[in-house]
Amino acid sequence: MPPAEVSMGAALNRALRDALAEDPDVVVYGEDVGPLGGVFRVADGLSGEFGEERVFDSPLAESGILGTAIGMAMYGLRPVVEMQFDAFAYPAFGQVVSHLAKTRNRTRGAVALPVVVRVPYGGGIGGVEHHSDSSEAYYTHTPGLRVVTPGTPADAYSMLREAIACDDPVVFLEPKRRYWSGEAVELPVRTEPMDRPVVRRPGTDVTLVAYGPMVETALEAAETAAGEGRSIEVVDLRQLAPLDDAVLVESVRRTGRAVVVHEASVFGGYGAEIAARVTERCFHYLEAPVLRVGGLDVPYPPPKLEGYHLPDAGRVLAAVDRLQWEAEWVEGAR
Amino acid sequence: MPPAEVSMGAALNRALRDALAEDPDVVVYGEDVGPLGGVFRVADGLSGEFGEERVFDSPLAESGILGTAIGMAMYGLRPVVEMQFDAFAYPAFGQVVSHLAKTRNRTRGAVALPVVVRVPYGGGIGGVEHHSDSSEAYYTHTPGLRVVTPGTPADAYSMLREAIACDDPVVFLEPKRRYWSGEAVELPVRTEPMDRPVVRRPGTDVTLVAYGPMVETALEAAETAAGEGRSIEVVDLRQLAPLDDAVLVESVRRTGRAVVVHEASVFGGYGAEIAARVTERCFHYLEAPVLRVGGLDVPYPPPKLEGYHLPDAGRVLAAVDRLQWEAEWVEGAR
Amino acid sequence: MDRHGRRVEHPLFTAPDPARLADLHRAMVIGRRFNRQASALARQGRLAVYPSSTGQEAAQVGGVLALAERDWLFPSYRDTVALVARGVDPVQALTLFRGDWHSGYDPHRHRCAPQCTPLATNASHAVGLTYAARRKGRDVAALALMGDGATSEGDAHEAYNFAAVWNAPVVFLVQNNHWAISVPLHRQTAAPTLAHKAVGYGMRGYHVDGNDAAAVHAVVSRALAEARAGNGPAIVEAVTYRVDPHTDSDAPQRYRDESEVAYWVERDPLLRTEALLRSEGLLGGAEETDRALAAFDADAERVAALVRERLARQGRPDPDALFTDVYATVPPLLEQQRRELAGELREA
Amino acid sequence: MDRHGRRVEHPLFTAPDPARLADLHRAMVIGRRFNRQASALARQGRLAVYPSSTGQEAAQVGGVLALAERDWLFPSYRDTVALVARGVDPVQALTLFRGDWHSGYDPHRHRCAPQCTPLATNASHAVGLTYAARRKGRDVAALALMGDGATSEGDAHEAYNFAAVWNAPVVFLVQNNHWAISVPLHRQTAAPTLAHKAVGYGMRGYHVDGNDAAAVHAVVSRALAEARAGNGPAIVEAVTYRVDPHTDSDAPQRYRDESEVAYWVERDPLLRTEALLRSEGLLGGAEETDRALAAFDADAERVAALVRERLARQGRPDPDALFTDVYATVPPLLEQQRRELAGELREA
Ligand SMILES: Cc1ncc(C[n+]2csc(CCOP(=O)(O)OP(=O)(O)O)c2C)c(N)n1
Ligand SMILES: Cc1ncc(C[n+]2csc(CCOP(=O)(O)OP(=O)(O)O)c2C)c(N)n1
Ligand SMILES: [Mg+2]
Ligand SMILES: [Mg+2]
Repeated sequence: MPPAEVSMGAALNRALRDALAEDPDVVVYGEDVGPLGGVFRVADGLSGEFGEERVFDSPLAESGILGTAIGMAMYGLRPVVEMQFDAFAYPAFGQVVSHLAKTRNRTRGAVALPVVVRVPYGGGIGGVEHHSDSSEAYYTHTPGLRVVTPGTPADAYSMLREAIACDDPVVFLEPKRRYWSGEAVELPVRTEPMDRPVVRRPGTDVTLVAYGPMVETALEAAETAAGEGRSIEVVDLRQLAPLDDAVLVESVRRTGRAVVVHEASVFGGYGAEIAARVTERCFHYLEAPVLRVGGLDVPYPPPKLEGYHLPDAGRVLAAVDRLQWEAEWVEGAR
Repeated sequence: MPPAEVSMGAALNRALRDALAEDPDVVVYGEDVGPLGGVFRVADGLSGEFGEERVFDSPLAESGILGTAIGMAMYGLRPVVEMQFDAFAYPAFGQVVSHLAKTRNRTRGAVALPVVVRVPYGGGIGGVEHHSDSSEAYYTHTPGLRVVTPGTPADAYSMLREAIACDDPVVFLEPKRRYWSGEAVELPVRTEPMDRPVVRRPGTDVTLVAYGPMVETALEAAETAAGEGRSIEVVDLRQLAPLDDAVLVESVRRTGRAVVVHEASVFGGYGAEIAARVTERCFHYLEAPVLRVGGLDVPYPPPKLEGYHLPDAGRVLAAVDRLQWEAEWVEGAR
Repeated sequence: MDRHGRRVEHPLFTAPDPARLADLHRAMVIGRRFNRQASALARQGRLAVYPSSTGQEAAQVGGVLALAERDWLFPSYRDTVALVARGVDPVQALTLFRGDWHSGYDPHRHRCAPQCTPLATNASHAVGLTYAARRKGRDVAALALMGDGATSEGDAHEAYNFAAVWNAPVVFLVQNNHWAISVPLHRQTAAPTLAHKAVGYGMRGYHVDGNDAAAVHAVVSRALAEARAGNGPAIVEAVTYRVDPHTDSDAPQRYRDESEVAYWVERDPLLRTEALLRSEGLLGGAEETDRALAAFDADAERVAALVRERLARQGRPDPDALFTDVYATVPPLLEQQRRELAGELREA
Repeated sequence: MDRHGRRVEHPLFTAPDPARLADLHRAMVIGRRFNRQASALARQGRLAVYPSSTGQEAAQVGGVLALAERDWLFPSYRDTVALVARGVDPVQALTLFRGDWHSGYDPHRHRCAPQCTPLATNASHAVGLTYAARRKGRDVAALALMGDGATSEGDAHEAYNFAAVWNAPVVFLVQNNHWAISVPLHRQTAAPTLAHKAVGYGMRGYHVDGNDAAAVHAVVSRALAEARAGNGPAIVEAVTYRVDPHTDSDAPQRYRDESEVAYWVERDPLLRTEALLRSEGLLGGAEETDRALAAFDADAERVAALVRERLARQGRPDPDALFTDVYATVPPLLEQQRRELAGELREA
């Protein structure tokens, strides 16, 4: 019998449950993660199962949540805290940048902070303002943080387990529009270590770099392209920072073309790092510049307009088409 | 008689003074900007001159400072607030991203927020931890903010005047290590509009892109290179976001090579945007990949080690040397 | 008023006069109907979301009607009824929740800030605004609305403190509806009341029955008058209850007992003002009263019908709006994205 | 004690016993000498900066000596003397201000968090730590140090509130030294005292003469005992004064009057404990007392000499340290930067 479909939300829930069961030092808290199980129900049933000393609602204050988690980690717990939505993590930004990211370094390794900050992030769910930000660039530019984001339910499970077991602080970005995406998988599952990108779909003509919510979109684009005779390789980055670029560089050197896609605004987005780095490391292999597909450089739009902002397979393929497949292109561009 | 030397700090002070004198809606406040004149004395003498209704110390709370400035701007004032140091602006991050940057957009233009947020930023002054962050990437990735940084005293004066007069919110990054850098200039002065990069020094072989504290460093590198027979063009970006890339693209298409330099950590830094964008727009003109020179991907180091972190002219020139001037280089890289 | 709508005098606060009591009741009737209508539209998927304030109408209306025209209101997402009571077009007030745009009314026209989603962040805006008004020589006070949960945020603290130190004419009206989504008050604070928080800022704190529109109005009016007179800002805690789910996508059965809701439904704020108006004959004789109340109901129905109809008629927002108001003028790179999107749309 | 070091009894608080009073005085004598020494080194450019706590030794020492071994201390940048009193190596305690590294001691060894620069952010760390200790079945309390200015930060509020709601055994010791750099207290708060802030969290607030080491010790001891007993956290406001500039690069003449400093210098905390020890003969007869006090001075001189010498001897930190503790293991891209820097250094 093939394994049942598991949604990403259910995989995350199971990961929390298994971590709580295996390690008494794990605690889960934040806004509404107790009896309600979180507004996305990722903590569903956990406070009932593990008691409210281990899974509980805190006062409504993100900086306080982060700060107390730091204190707990100093004394040997492994707190997993939830920021209810991306934009509501900003009040905790000072604690994240000045303490969470730096404490190991400040103390020359004497104090590790194994804290996981779960952040439902990104758009596509028709949320009103402040409920759909893609904030990864703020964290990936901050040395000392691990920033990871799963693209599939199996990765969601495995990476969250790994994040909780990790001695570094992890910003765990959950692509909220994919909470309901399913995959047939037997849990518990362990996938590749989270610090390594994986090739989600092999291809030969162009490397499509994606992560989190855009992995599904990238695969959809690759599927469509395959029908049109173009072979797209999809690389899922998984751990955005610190980045291990080996898989990526190898892929682009092979295909000679690359597009990076994310939901966040393009300007100063994480895709810039990928484009700059890939170009630097693969310059003489590139047939065309690395293109970026992302959100518009505007505040996240209201629900009825978010479709114009968010990259879809069509936009990805349009970018692939611009990768100078014809020699004339080069001339035209001059 | 040639004009006297003016330091960047003095130029900023004069800009505040002139703005206060010309427009009764301008108010200046923050931590210690009253009688003390700010810890860098940029507000020196202003509270005495304009009274403590217009230049004053607020309670010690950055989010409150930003939030009240937003309210003031809603009612027609033009608040200029100071965040005492880069890292101490983080507690205000939520107000900056969710309100300051978005209010014009949220209200479809009905509410403009002409707020200037002055942030002494960057390192090089031997400051202990949290006093030397380069936080520009956090702001430049946030649509709705203008992010500017002057590289010279004349620009400091002119851009601050322009920022205060601007109807958009401006994050005004002051390169703190350059407060004491002088230039012979007659104040008041008006330089190029702040939203346009300028060529600080013309050259033919390579474009060196810099801003804020690194403008001086870039010019120093160019000077040294000139002695060695290499002609470096220095572009000072000035307004980092929204970026007008015309000058930059024109320059790189002409020189065929580019290096971008900043103090911030390279990974996910602002330089990635420049490298990605320039590559995309100048791909077939490039003789070599656009290289980035920046801080290490580590938390800002303690004073005695900051010299290893901060780019200097030597590192810039080393990057220029790696720009594949010899044909063999290409072969070696494969 | 007591629980049953009988008048109770208080030595410090002046009860609203009969006309004002009628206004309060009318605004609540409209507010309640509006809440019902909007909740229905959300269930039908015609609003993206709606955070209903059913049960809290007295607190919102009582507070808002205490403001002068020139004063400013700083509402949260929960306070659409407050906006309607302030005179904002009910359809424009729903723009946010329709998903057409982030805010649908002109803040300057009604002196209402956009509804604020990030908790407690609007409080310091209110403080700053009154500072600016004072500098411009205008006698403007502000009412900042927030929930019980929001008082835990650092932003609430900073705003309270700035207000007190600057002696700003701001009243912070905290609607303590007992829940912050699923989190009960005792997990939010250990203070005896939220009004006690005022002590730590050197300002006045008032604790008022938030289901008594007359009392809320009297207390907020007095707090505003004191604040205007230079006697400092205040926190007014209005004790009320969120009868509906947090929003239409909430699951309150997971965290609270129906009996708690029933307890509060019995204490419905509308029943109380109606009882007072009737028992004291403030709208005239029994027949006149019936007529007046029926007119309120009719007004409320008209508002609901208007909302239904105009919402059904409205088309999709124009995507070009995405680009026009990010900055004062559209910068070059954004202009390029605008052209690209226009091109995409033409092709599609 | 009164201003002149005469004993004053208080019905609620127990004065420290003679041995403890001697300890307090000794620690203050060392602390004062340390402050002088470090300030001198800063003036000579041998420290990057030093925020002296001259005048505040009683508040720091009184608080710290009230802690049990197993308890934790959460100091700010101002509290190096507190660290020394806690037993941290004085040279390691200066690592931050020497500019060698961000923190120089092992926090676990002395149960002292790294000195905290971003204001008030350490307060919630203290709350979290005690939560963890309780979960692990350990009876650990924490003392979080902050200044008067820091109480205005949202982080202070959030930490107070978490502590109260969680009933955490934390005492927040606020050293009200009247200034936050150049900003006087009345621009920081309109509250009658900073201890009043406790009311809004439902916790106890104590207001104590911060230049009276015995009083600070007694009050913090009691607050810690109450907190341990499950009676909740507390704010202790210790009223004291920052006699020196904010740091060596400050210009206090711009914002405060010398006469104010003189007023407080007269109320020097060291003079008071010394007067008490002498007048009550707590160190023995006059001669014994002189001898004991001279021994304290000698200890202090030894500490100062040690600091001078060891600081002079230390070399520059190894740049390789930049890379080793950013993550648990050095990730590939950082390893590459490490190699590049090593190459640069070899070439140079
Ligand atoms: C800064 C921030 N954090 C979290 C949220 C998510 N959130 C929305 S409403 C809410 C509960 C608010 O409770 P309360 O302040 O009591 O207001 P109520 O909804 O009861 O009116 C939460 C946690 C938010 N909007 N802003
Ligand atoms: C979040 C933050 N904002 C600003 C600063 C800059 N700063 C350092 S000390 C200080 C004054 C602090 O005053 P107080 O809390 O009274 O402590 P004291 O220095 O008097 O001991 C300021 C504004 C900071 N360190 N952190
Ligand atoms: Mg509530
Ligand atoms: Mg102080």
